[in-house]
Amino acid sequence: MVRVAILRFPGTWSERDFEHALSLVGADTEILWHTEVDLSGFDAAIVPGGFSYGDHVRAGAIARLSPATTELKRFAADGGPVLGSCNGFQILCEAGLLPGALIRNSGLEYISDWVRIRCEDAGTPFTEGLKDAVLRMPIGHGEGCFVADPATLERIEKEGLVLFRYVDGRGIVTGDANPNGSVNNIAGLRNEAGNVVGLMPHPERCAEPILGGTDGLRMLESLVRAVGTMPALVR
Amino acid sequence: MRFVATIHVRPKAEVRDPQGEAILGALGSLGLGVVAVRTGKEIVVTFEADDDAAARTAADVMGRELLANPVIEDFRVELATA
Amino acid sequence: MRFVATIHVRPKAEVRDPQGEAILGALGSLGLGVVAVRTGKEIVVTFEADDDAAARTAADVMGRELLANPVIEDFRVELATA
Amino acid sequence: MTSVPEVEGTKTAEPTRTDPAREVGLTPSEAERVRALVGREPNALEWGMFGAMWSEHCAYKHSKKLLRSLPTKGARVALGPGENAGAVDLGDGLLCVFKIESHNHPSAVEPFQGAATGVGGILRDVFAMGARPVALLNALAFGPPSDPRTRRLVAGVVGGIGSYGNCVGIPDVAGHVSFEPCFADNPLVNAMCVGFVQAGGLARAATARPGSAVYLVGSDTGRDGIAGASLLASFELGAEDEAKRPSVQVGSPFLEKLLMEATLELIARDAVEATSDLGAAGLTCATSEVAAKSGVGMRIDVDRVPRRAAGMIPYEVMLSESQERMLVVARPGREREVEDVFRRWELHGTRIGEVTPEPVLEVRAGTEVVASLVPSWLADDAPEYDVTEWAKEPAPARGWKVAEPPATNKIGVELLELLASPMVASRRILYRTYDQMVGTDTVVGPGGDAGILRIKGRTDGIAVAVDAQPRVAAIDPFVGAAAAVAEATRNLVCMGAKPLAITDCLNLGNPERPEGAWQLERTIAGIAAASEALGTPVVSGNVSLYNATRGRDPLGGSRDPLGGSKDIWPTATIGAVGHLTDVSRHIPVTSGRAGDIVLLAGSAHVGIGASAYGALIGVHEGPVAFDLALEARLQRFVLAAHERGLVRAAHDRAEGGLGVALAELCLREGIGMKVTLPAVRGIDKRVALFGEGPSGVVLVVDAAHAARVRALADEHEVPTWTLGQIGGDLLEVAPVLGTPVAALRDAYDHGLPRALGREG
Ligand SMILES: Nc1ncnc2c1ncn2[C@@H]1O[C@H](COP(=O)(O)OP(=O)(O)O)[C@@H](O)[C@H]1O
Ligand SMILES: [Mg+2]
Repeated sequence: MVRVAILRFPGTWSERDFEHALSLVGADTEILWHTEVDLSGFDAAIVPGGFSYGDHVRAGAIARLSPATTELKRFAADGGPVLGSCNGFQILCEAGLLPGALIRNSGLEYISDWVRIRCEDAGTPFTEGLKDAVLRMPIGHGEGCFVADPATLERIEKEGLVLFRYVDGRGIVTGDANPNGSVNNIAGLRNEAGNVVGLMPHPERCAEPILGGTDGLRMLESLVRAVGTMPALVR
Repeated sequence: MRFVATIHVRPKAEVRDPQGEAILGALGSLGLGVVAVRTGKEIVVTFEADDDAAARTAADVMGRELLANPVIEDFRVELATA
Repeated sequence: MRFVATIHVRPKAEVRDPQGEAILGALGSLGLGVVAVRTGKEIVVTFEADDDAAARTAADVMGRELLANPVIEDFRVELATA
Repeated sequence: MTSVPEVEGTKTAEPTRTDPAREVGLTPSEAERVRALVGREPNALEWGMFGAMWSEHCAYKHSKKLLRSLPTKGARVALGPGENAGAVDLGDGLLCVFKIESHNHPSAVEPFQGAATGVGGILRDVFAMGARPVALLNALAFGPPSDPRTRRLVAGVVGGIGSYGNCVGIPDVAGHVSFEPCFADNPLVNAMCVGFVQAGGLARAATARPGSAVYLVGSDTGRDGIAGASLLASFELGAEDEAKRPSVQVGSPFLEKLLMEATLELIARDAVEATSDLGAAGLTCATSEVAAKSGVGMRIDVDRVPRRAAGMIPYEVMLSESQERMLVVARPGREREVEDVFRRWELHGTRIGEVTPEPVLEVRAGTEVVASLVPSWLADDAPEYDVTEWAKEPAPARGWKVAEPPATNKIGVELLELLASPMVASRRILYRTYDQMVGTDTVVGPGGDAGILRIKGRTDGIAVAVDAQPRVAAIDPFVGAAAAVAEATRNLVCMGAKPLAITDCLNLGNPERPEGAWQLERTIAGIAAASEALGTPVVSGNVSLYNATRGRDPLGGSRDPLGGSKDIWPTATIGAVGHLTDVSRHIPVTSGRAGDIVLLAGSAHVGIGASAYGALIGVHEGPVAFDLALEARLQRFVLAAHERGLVRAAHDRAEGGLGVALAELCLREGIGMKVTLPAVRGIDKRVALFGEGPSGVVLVVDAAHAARVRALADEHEVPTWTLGQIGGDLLEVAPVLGTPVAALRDAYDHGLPRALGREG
């Protein structure tokens, strides 16, 4: 069975949502308190959404100093699959596991809504078979505006690190489809190796028909499939 | 010795400042001839250090490790003894 | 004339500062001898005014009317010519 | 997370020797009562404790007697009023815990923090009982949206609610917003929280036993809000606001989240024997209430309470209303475990004393005894006033009419105006800033007639709604309050849920004035009558009195004697909880399919006197009336029809009348309909379209089921009118209007942002 660690920082709130969603794809999960994180023996790690440390200083900034982040970096460097959603994405950026930063939404308000994102790369454990798929997912964030300096942005685009972009119903990148002012409509990224993925939307909130959608389930199913075929070394 | 460091954090010039933009819009309506607005944070930290040099180093660490994100922000330290 | 006002906004002394509390906890883990933290905002406004006196008045209006919440915050203006 | 006290802050003066009772807000006769109970002259701290505990906010002096007339029992009631929150039994050992609370005055003084800490307080009431909060709701009332003050209040209040709920991670699933001139100075901010707990895991305040250790956990105690809520909410807002301002409390939702997790863990481990949140009157209230309810005493040492400011005196510590604190009584022998749980959640928990057998609340500062009072004196012995002794119905000239309806307007234009009006238009720009989906239980969020939550691991679910009817209540507080109960429960029914129980928040004016006393009496009578008739007992609630403007017409004119009066309109906010045996089989929020039949069920007797349309054209007048028996039959009929699978969609007729109800049905999925108005003798077509009245539900049913639905209605003695059919892209109401659904959409979606000046 696939074993997935779900990290919990003070103020994290999507950990139980992920636990439930991952149970739907048959994964075995464990929620780990941030001071007690040992990822050896796990096949993947999730950094869920929430307001770690109340989002004080910057979203994800204080979590970066936690021992969990050190262990997460080790796990990622060893090739372990890591998914950060919402506050988890912010933490991955703050920790330097993904490039750029997430600042206050251009409208200054928290936004809870459904968006569409287009997947640009199937080469990560979370997006197998999803290239060019348009996924409908909920967002819930106040600091989801992705920014990067021009050089970094150029590198991100050139190396194909953009994993998801906000798009309209036809799958086209438009200003109206962008909920938070993110540069180039960037909704999610991967690292160079492809094992670390971050996105602002919440796949765990759309894993059952009764919640209005199942596109998030496709990412979690991808993980379970990918882990099953991963080289033993990494696992 | 006890020191007070005021650490000023500002978004880099090339990074968007949505809050500053909003304030610019709002101040515009007050008719005060405002042409530009940038927003920043200041964090006033009271702390113990052996001497001035140690205090400055400590304040720099605070700025670098936590208070400012080098990807988008710059910071500046003002140091005083308490 | 063009002026630059830096308007420093801080929670009043008796008002709780949860952000400062969180930073205190975080800086504590860096082992830097931190004993207290208060946080504030600074807003840098570039604007036109006829003279120094007019500029000061305008900056005070900005602080009072928009930038600081008088119920829980105090503000202080630093004024310079651009 | 403790700091060395850095600030002195503003010292809060203890009452002086000259007239301590008056200074803490007690009347001369109340002071006499205190002296008689205590048998000596209390000291300054003791006066302060009495002042806070005997304030209107804590003691319900003017409402307690009347509140006893509310029906509070029922087969599904697991816990009625008296604890931090009430509870209903969902079956198979699961309880649904819920309560509503007001934060009107704090929000008037500082909208963002006032509203935020209101959410914090209601969350603590629910998790203090061991229930995990699963949903938040809020009911708000503001002045005219064109008023710049209203815009600031809306931004602050909505921002504060969102910032707190989002950070703690509790979804907002339903709400209510009114805009009426009478709320310009005194907004209403009512927050409701719903949680779940296994019956065996319910925690109580009434179960502390002698010898047990008492802990204070959460935020350090500061000088913020010394006796703030207790006093602020117990008088009218007035010129003294400025002086009261230092008492603004700032919330920390981050700390609340940790406090919630720690409290729930301690209760789940059964390591504690009693818990209580610290709200109004702070430590004084929590210690005296836990002790009084448990029939024990308590000895606490204020010197052990962690402080945020230097030099705080016992008076300040005992009356501080610093947010995010809980009182926890550990089970004997479990103290280490309790401390470990606090530590693990990175919380500051301190043992401040112990429970004692003799019923005395003894407050020490080190070795010195600084207060010694019997807990029940504070918690139970405040006087009760019988407001009916001076209640007086005001002169009946309470209606007003500026003009006859301007007959020149096209009805289609009026419908668009109504849809775009702040009374009716979509609230999406407000609730979009509240997280609606965290927790992954939200099946239907804000925007439907009620919110729906599933319960993981079970097939059933709940529906929740909150409503208020101030415009009706201004004419007749009895009918207004009853109509609010009916609307909240009818909203549940429109989602296919069976109403179980309600919680009520009474927002009223000054009960010491004859009209205020009368309004209080009639409002409670209206709730009692409706909850009796509809079978939904009251399990919890809150009373907020002294809501008043500063005695001037917020619109600056004298046109509207009601909006210009000193007190707000008497507003009962009703939160309702209903049950769905199969949550996947709720009535969906849909427009229906082309060819479906549109019916009106219930009553077609409507009027524009207390309607949104009336407000648009300058009419506000009675009479208003209510047939509660018909309402009960209507609700039973809709549920019966749904049970038989006959209902495709349902929507209740509310603000804006039938016309708006039909338009809102079209807007759900952007499908039109072609209907005619119900023919009722003596009702003009405008009134039929825009008039309001209780007991109206629009049903959309498959054409093949229409006859069965009508027969079922007949069985329930519920009148029905067949209005027409779903289809096309116009809302056609023959012969009065035909409006493209796209035009309805524009009016409805952009009405509120335009009214608030956020869009051109
Ligand atoms: N209008 C009301 N209807 C029914 N019960 C009420 C009402 N107002 C208050 N109560 C009940 O009285 C008790 C005390 O209320 P309150 O002082 O608001 O609670 P808390 O101290 O937890 O804030 C609670 O059990 C509450 O449910
Ligand atoms: Mg309570």
